[in-house]
Formats: sequence, C-alpha cells, structure tokens
Amino acid sequence: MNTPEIIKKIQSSFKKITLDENHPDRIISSTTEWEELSKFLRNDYELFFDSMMCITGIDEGIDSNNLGVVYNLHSMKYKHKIEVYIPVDKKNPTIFSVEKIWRMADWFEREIYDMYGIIFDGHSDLRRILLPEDWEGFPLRKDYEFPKTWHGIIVDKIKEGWE
Amino acid sequence: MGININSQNLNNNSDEEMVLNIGPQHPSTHGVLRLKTITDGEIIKKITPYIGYLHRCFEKHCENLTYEQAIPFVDRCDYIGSMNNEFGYAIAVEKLMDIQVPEKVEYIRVIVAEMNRIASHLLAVGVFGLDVGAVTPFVYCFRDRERILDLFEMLCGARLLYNYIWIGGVSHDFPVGWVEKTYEFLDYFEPKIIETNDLLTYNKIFIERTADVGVIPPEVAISYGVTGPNLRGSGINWDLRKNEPYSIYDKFDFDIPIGMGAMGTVGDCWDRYYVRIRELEESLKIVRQALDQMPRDGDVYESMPKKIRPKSGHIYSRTESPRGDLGFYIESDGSAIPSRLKLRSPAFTALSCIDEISKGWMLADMLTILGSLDIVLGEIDR
Amino acid sequence: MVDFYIDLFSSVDFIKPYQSSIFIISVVLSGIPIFGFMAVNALVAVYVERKVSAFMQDRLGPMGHGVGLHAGKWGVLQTLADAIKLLTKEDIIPKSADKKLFLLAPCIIFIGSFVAFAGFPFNEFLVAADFNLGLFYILAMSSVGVIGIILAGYSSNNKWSLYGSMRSAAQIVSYEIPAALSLLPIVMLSGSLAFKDIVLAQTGSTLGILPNWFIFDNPFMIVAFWLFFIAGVAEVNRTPFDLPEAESELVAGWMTEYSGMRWAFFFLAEYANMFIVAGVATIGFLGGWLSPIPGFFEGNIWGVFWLVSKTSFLIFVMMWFRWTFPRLRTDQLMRMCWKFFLPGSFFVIIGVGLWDLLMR
Amino acid sequence: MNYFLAIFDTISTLITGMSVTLSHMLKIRKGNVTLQYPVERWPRPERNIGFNEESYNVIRSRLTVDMDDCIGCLKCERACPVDCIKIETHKVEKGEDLADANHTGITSNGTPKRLLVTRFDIDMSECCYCNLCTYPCPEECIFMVGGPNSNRHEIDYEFSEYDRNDMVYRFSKVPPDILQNYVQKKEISEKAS
Repeated sequence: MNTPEIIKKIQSSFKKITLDENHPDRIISSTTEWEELSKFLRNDYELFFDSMMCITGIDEGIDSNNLGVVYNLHSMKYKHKIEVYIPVDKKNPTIFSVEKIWRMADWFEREIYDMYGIIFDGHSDLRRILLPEDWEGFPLRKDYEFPKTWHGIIVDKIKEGWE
Repeated sequence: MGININSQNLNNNSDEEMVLNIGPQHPSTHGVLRLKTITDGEIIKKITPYIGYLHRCFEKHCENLTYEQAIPFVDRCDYIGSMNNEFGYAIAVEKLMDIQVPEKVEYIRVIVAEMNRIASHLLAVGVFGLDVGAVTPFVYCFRDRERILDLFEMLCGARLLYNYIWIGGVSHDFPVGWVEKTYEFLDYFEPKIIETNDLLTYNKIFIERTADVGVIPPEVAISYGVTGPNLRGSGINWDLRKNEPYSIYDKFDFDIPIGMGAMGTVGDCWDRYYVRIRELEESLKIVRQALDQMPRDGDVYESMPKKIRPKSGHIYSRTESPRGDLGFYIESDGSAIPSRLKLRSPAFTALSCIDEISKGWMLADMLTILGSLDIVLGEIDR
Repeated sequence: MVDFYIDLFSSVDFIKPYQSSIFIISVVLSGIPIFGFMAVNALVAVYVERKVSAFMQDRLGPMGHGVGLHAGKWGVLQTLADAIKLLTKEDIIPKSADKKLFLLAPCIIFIGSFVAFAGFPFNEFLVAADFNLGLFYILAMSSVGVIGIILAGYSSNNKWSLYGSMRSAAQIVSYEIPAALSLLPIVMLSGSLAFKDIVLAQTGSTLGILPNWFIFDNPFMIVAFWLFFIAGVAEVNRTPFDLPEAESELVAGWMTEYSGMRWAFFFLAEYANMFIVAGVATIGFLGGWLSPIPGFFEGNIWGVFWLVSKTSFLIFVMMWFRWTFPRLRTDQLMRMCWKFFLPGSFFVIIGVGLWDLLMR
Repeated sequence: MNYFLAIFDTISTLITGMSVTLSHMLKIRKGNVTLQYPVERWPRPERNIGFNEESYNVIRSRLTVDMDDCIGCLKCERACPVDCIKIETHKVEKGEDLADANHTGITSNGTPKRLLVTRFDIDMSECCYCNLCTYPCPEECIFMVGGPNSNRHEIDYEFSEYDRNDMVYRFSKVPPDILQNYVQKKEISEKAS
C-alpha cells in the first residue's frame, strides 16, 4: 500500500486529519485524536504499523506558541511508512503516551519530556533520562536561557585572557 | 556504608533482595552507564539503567552550527562507527537539498563505510569475548582493527573521528597506493576470521556461556525498536542495505546473515555474536566488489555546493550503521543552520530492552547480554 | 630438615641446657628457605606469566626500553620493579572495613600456602618436615586458604567482594573433593601416603625406555591425572574457573579493597598454590624427582632439577589455559564439579582397582 | 550417550583453541606487533596525495599559521565548529610594510594586505582536529604541521604541556607596545565617529 492509499484509509475514519502540501507522507492530527489514531494505526490489519522508527520533539519557534511531536511509523510486514505530526501548545503540553503500544516509546518519550517538557500522560515513570533529575528548564526549547550555576558549579565556560 | 536504605528497599523489605549498583565506573559497561539492579543472590530481579553521564548536548550544539560544521559532532556520537554516522548524515542533508552525488563518490563512501563497519564489528566481537572472560581474542581483533585504522589514517589523517564524508562529496580523493593497500588488507584479513572462529566461536565454554542466554523474541525486538545485528540475531531478515537500498548498495550482491539458533534458541547471545562474525565476511565481499567496480577517474568535488542552504522543510532518513538503523530527522528553516537535528541512535533502543531480557538471569549473564547488545554510550547519551 | 637441625643442635653441648629453644630454632631455620623459595617462585612466575601471555597475544610483554628506569634486557627487572612498587605503595584500609579481620585475612591465606610447602619434598632429603602422610597433610593445608578468602571478602564491606568470596568459597570447597578422590588411585598403587614411598614406587622402567610413572601405569591413571590437574586449577581460582576475581564482573572479587603489600601476599599465595598443585601432580603422577630417561641424570641435584622442570611445565599449561579460555558461570562450575568431576573420579578409582586386581 | 559426546566435543574444541594460542606463541618473531615507543616511533603513513592541489594536506596534528601570508579574513575563525580561533585586526595602508610591527605588506601569493593582524590565538586544547579551518583559507597559511607541508613545518604531534594555558598558541608577531598605540588610534577614531 503506497502512501496516498494509506492516507485515504486513515482519513476515511478520522475526519480531523489534515495534510501538509509540500510533504506528501506527513499527516497532521491533534492531541485529542491521537489516542484512537495510534491504536488504529497499530492494530488495523491492513496498516499494521508494528515498528516505531523514531519520535522527535519539535519547537516551532520563539514566536509560535506551539511545540510538536513527530512520530515516524513503519510496518515490518508491508514495508510502508507514515509520519504523524501532532502540534502541542506550550501552555499545557500534554499528549497521550503510546508507551503501552510500542515499547520503544518508553525512553523516547522520556527524552522528549526531558528536552521539551511535553508531559505524556499514561507513561509508567516519566522522569528525566539524559539530564540530572533536578535540572530546571527544558534545554531544547528555543526560549531556553542557560542557568548561571547548578549546585554551585558555574555553568558557562570561563577562560581568562581569551574573550 | 550499610546497604543504602532508600524507599524502594524499605517497602518490599524481603531480606534476600539487595540493591547492587553496577555503577558508572565498571569494567564491562562499555562506557559510562549505571545499572541499578535489584538482585536476589545472583539472580537479577529488576534493572533500571541510568544514562546521561556522557550527554554532550549534541542536539543543542547542532542548532547553533552550520550543516558542514555539524559533521565533527556527528562523528563523535558513535565514535566507533563514525564513518557510518557521517554517511547517514550526508545522505540526509543531500536528500533535503536533493543533490545527486557523482558515481565515484558513491563508491568511495560505500568502501569507507564498510571498512568502518568491519572495524566496529571487530571491536564488538573482541569486547564480547572480554566480557565472557577470554582475553586473547580481544587482542587479536584489535590487532586486525589497527590495520584498518592505519588505512583510514593514510586516507584522511585521523584514526577514529574522520570528518571525511562531506555534504555533496568527500573531502578529497583516495591517496596514491590506498587501493592496493586495501586489497592487501582484504587478503590478510580473510583467514583471520577463521582463526577467531577456532579460538572463540566454537569453544565449548563460550557456547556454554552464551547459548540460550538473553533471548530476545522477535516481537519484543520489533516493539522495542531494536535494530541491526540484534534484530537479525532474533531471526528477522531486516537490513536497510537490502530492504531499503540507499546509495548504491543495490549494485553489490551480499546476503544478510540472520540468527538460526545454531547453538541454542533463536535470538540468544550466541546468535547475535555469530551474526556479527558473518557480517564481517559480507562486508569484506562488498568492499572487494566496490573496489573492483570503482571508476578510477572523476572529480569528487563536482557536486559539492558552495553555500549549503537547504530549502525549508524536514526529512527523516535512515541508514544501516554497525549497531542498527541510524536515523536523522532534520528540520531546516531555509537558513544555513538546521532548526532541529535529531539523531535516532540504534544503541539507545537496544539498551532500553535490557530490563525485559535479563530478568531471572544471573549477574554474569546480564553482563554477557549487555556485551552482546554492543552498545556505545556516546551514541546513547548524544 | 627439622629433625636434621634438631640432631645438629642437640649434639652441640653449650646449647644443650636450652633444650626447649632448639625445636623453635630448627623450625625457624627450616622455614626461611621455604619463604625464600616462595618469593623467588612468585617473582619468576609473574615474569614468565607476563611473557607467556604476551607471546600468545602477538606482543612482546615487558621490554627494557622504559624511559628512565631501565627494566632489564628483556624486561627482566620488571617483577623486581613490581615488588618495590608493592612494598612502597600505600596500604589503603577502607574506612568502613572490619579492621581486624581485614588485616588478618592476608595472613591466613599466606599461612595456608606457606604451611602446605612444609610437607612438600623437593628431593629425597630436601623436605622441610618429613611426614609419613605427606599427601593427606598437603590436601588439608591447601583448604586453609578458603577461610582467608571468605574473611577478606566479608571484611572489605563491599558487595562485589562479598560476591567474590561467596563464589570462591563454594568453588574451592566443592573442588576439594574430586581433587582428593582423584589422588586416591596413587595411594592405591603405591600403598602409602608418604611422598618418599610414592616416588620410590615409580622408579625403574619397563621396556627400557618408558619410565613406569603412575601416569603410564594404566589408562585410568591418565584420566585421574587430568581430573586432579583441572580440579587443582579450579582450586587455585585460575581460568577457566577464575570466577571469584572475574575482572569483567566483580572488578577484582575479594581482592578489590586490598592494595600494596597486603595485595602482594595474595599474589604470593596464589602463585605458591599453583606451584603446590603442579608439584603434587608431578610427584603423584609424573614421578617426582625421577628422571624421564631411566638410568641417566640420577642423583639429588638432578632430582631437584627434574621436579622443578616438570612442575614449571605444568604451571606453563595453567598459564596456557588462562590465555585461551573464557570463564565459566557459577552454576555451570558447580554442575561440572558435581556431575562430571565426581562421577569421573569414582569411575577412575573403580577402574584402577579392577585393573590392579586383574593385571597383577 | 550424548554425555560422552559432549565431553569429547568439549575436549576437541578446547584443544583447537589452545593450538591457536600456542601457534601464536611459537611464531612470535613474525607476528609481533609491539612498538618500543621512545625508541621506535609510530611510522607516519607516507602522504603523496596524487592530485594537483599540493596544498590540501590530510595530516591531523598541531595547527600552525604562517603570519606573513595571513590577510586577516576571519574565514578560519568562522569555519571552526568549536570557536578555538580568535583574531583581531586593525586597518592599515594597503600593501605597505610596517617594519616596527614586522608586518609584510604583500603575501607570498602577491595579494596586498589591508589589515594588520594584531591578535591570532589558537587554543589547541579545544581544537577538535577536524581540519575544517584549513580549507577556506585563501592564502593556505593555516595548516596542520607535517605531511605534505613538511617543507614548511616538520611534523609535530607530541606537543603536550604541563599547564593548560600554554596550549594557547599566540601567532601574532606585533610587539605589545606597537599594539598599544594601534588600540588607542582605534579608540580615537571610534570616539570621532
């Protein structure tokens, strides 16, 4: 099944899916719909996206108040791929966690929470994975400014006679 | 320093359980990794890996570097297979800017990437022998690996972190005599694999230690996103070079070794190890064919863009690195600096499934499983 | 040598009134050469181990081209440098370690192997204390070391050494039995426990060229030799049974917290144990101080030479094992001991008995 | 029955393994790979590049700058991914030699210089040896020593120091007092504008 057929099939049962004009293989859905969509993508015998390729967090820029999560899905059986983009607004960045469906999402979602602060509800233990547990702020956001010190250690590099 | 009483220990205070920190500094964690294991005697009940000790803010850096300046940083993610990293990154950016690289550069890249795969698998095999206790195969594998590193040093000056494959081409052509030296290496290396087989692969103690240990069932592997030799060890015939051929891999004939459960069940440590050994032979075949078919003349700078400013948009492309499929998600907003660069690292997913696989095994087996997954902490922590 | 010194001193008259001190002096006098031999054996064995492991791994091992201090022509002074380093290194005692036991452990281990040397004959006359049940004595003494290992593991208050000592305790205790049982055929053939009689029973040669050592006596003895040798390797914690100090898992097992001179005692004891196991195997099966070519090179000095050369060949085989084989897991180790070594040694005892019955 | 088969199989595989190590031990003369470091140096693979641009070197060792050719274009500073190069320049008459600031007006390729490079520091402790700075340089004056450039500067890859600040190489040849009056001249001109 090539991508247009997949998109037609998804759109038939999910009305609120929109498409991106210059990126054919990307569908954009919303946080409310993502729970049924992910189950549908996983369990539908014709689509059967059983392997998740990658989950990426996006910050759309300082001016737009939108974060985003990109899911790249792939089916081992039919060898076809799809990319789902879900905008998440910065005020309350929560989204359904697909950790129960694809076990790989466990660590990827923890990393996105660590870097962007998007809370995945339903995740078994959502805590920081790469940064120390008590680090404040979410580094990969565009409006992130570096903390001066962390536990008394000066963060930015001081080199006398260099600047 | 009594047993560190933390909340977990108190509530299920059955006295056999002991919290053991296979701490950030341990001889066989393949890098800086802390495994907090709850063990009952030697049997392991639960493992919670703590990573992030080698986190160098790769993705934050790449948001302030131009596309060609990011190459030395991409090298340093998986510092054992850095040529394959560059290859994956270059393909992703070239797809974004839809540049078509000349024939000769494709051949150079395949040769160099496959040589790097041999070097990386040699390290994986040698260190796995070390985890199981055999010291000599480790030294033999590193002796052969040195010869590859010498070839790379002659090619681009560096032994491990090359900055050789650029966007749109390679930094310069093969030096004189490099091709003959590579042929010489291929002939030298052929019998060496048989020697490692005699010494380690069919050794009864080695088989006793690795067969039926840490079995990853296929559906668990797929759902955890495990890829590469670990996935092929579980019997799934999935190799990006064959199933989603990128660059010119469709010009070479090589087969994909998958785990057959020759010495135990399908998907045990021995299978993953044996898949890597067979992949050494496959890569040798590819390099030999590529060296024969490579056009000797042709310029490598032809399609190298002066200014790298991809049109705004995004791309997700993945290539087969020695540890699995290495994905690059690049989002560009038209300027010379990427607005988002995500590296999907195969070792990251391989490590995430260690808790499920090594339940109920003993401490020594758990380290064997960790060794057979062949993780690199630089790539996990980015 | 002890009774030799006692007769010597009791004949000298001005010492006669201090009758009780004669025994102590003679014991001390015969102990010093043993300590000297143990130190020399450790020095040589460490150097040989480095060189053997280097050659097996295509490298040269310690060579003499160090900057500054010149480590001898082929790195010969390397072990001397190690000894000096261990002497001058600071002995760290972990703060929360159980201090008294921590200090006691190396002494017990060292005494274990030191005392086992007392019964070990280098020659017909050259033996510290001549017992008529030498074999039984050495087996008993070599299991004293286990207490030291458990003490070391427990007292360093570190989970890894606890693991290491528990594993080694299980391993050494369980491999004592097949080792002892596979020595029984020698006693059956030679009829006595004393080393002198065992070696005397092996003199002479059949058909002129084959010296009738016990190993060539009948096929079961070859199996007994291998059983004893491998059980001995397991007793000394060397690969493929070096589980207690498995580098890749337990960092260094029960030796982790020790450093400096205390660690040197463990090292000394390990190589001494290796020498004892190889020595007992030579005396029991390979004809002790008898020369492989019957008739030639006999005599006391030659006897010591033959014994030491056969033992060092067996030590070389132990080193050969170490640099070739991976490590066994604890439960496989135990399964092999109880399922393969024990029935094997019973089978060998029955076999030698029947062979003795039918052939003689 | 397979009990004995397993024993036989164990012994045969162990023996083959031991034969491999013994063969390596006996053939040590031929197979030895050790290098006595202070006496035998690491053989640098020879480097005739074989294509015409002789200047593109492939060696990765210490960076050095040929100050007579440097025109202060800051291309290498921009190309460096880890910002370990710092350059400060002052405007001077085009192509005119300034003896006191030992500044030559014309570079070896004949291009006149407009800027006096008063500060050119490379912090070698931060350099990641990626060689990205040598390619954009129009005068090829920044290069890694040795390899094809050994006629200009012999090989040096053993440049460790005791103090980290000694790893900062200062290439600018302008003596400090001359430097002072250029800085004042600059401030005066800035106040004026």
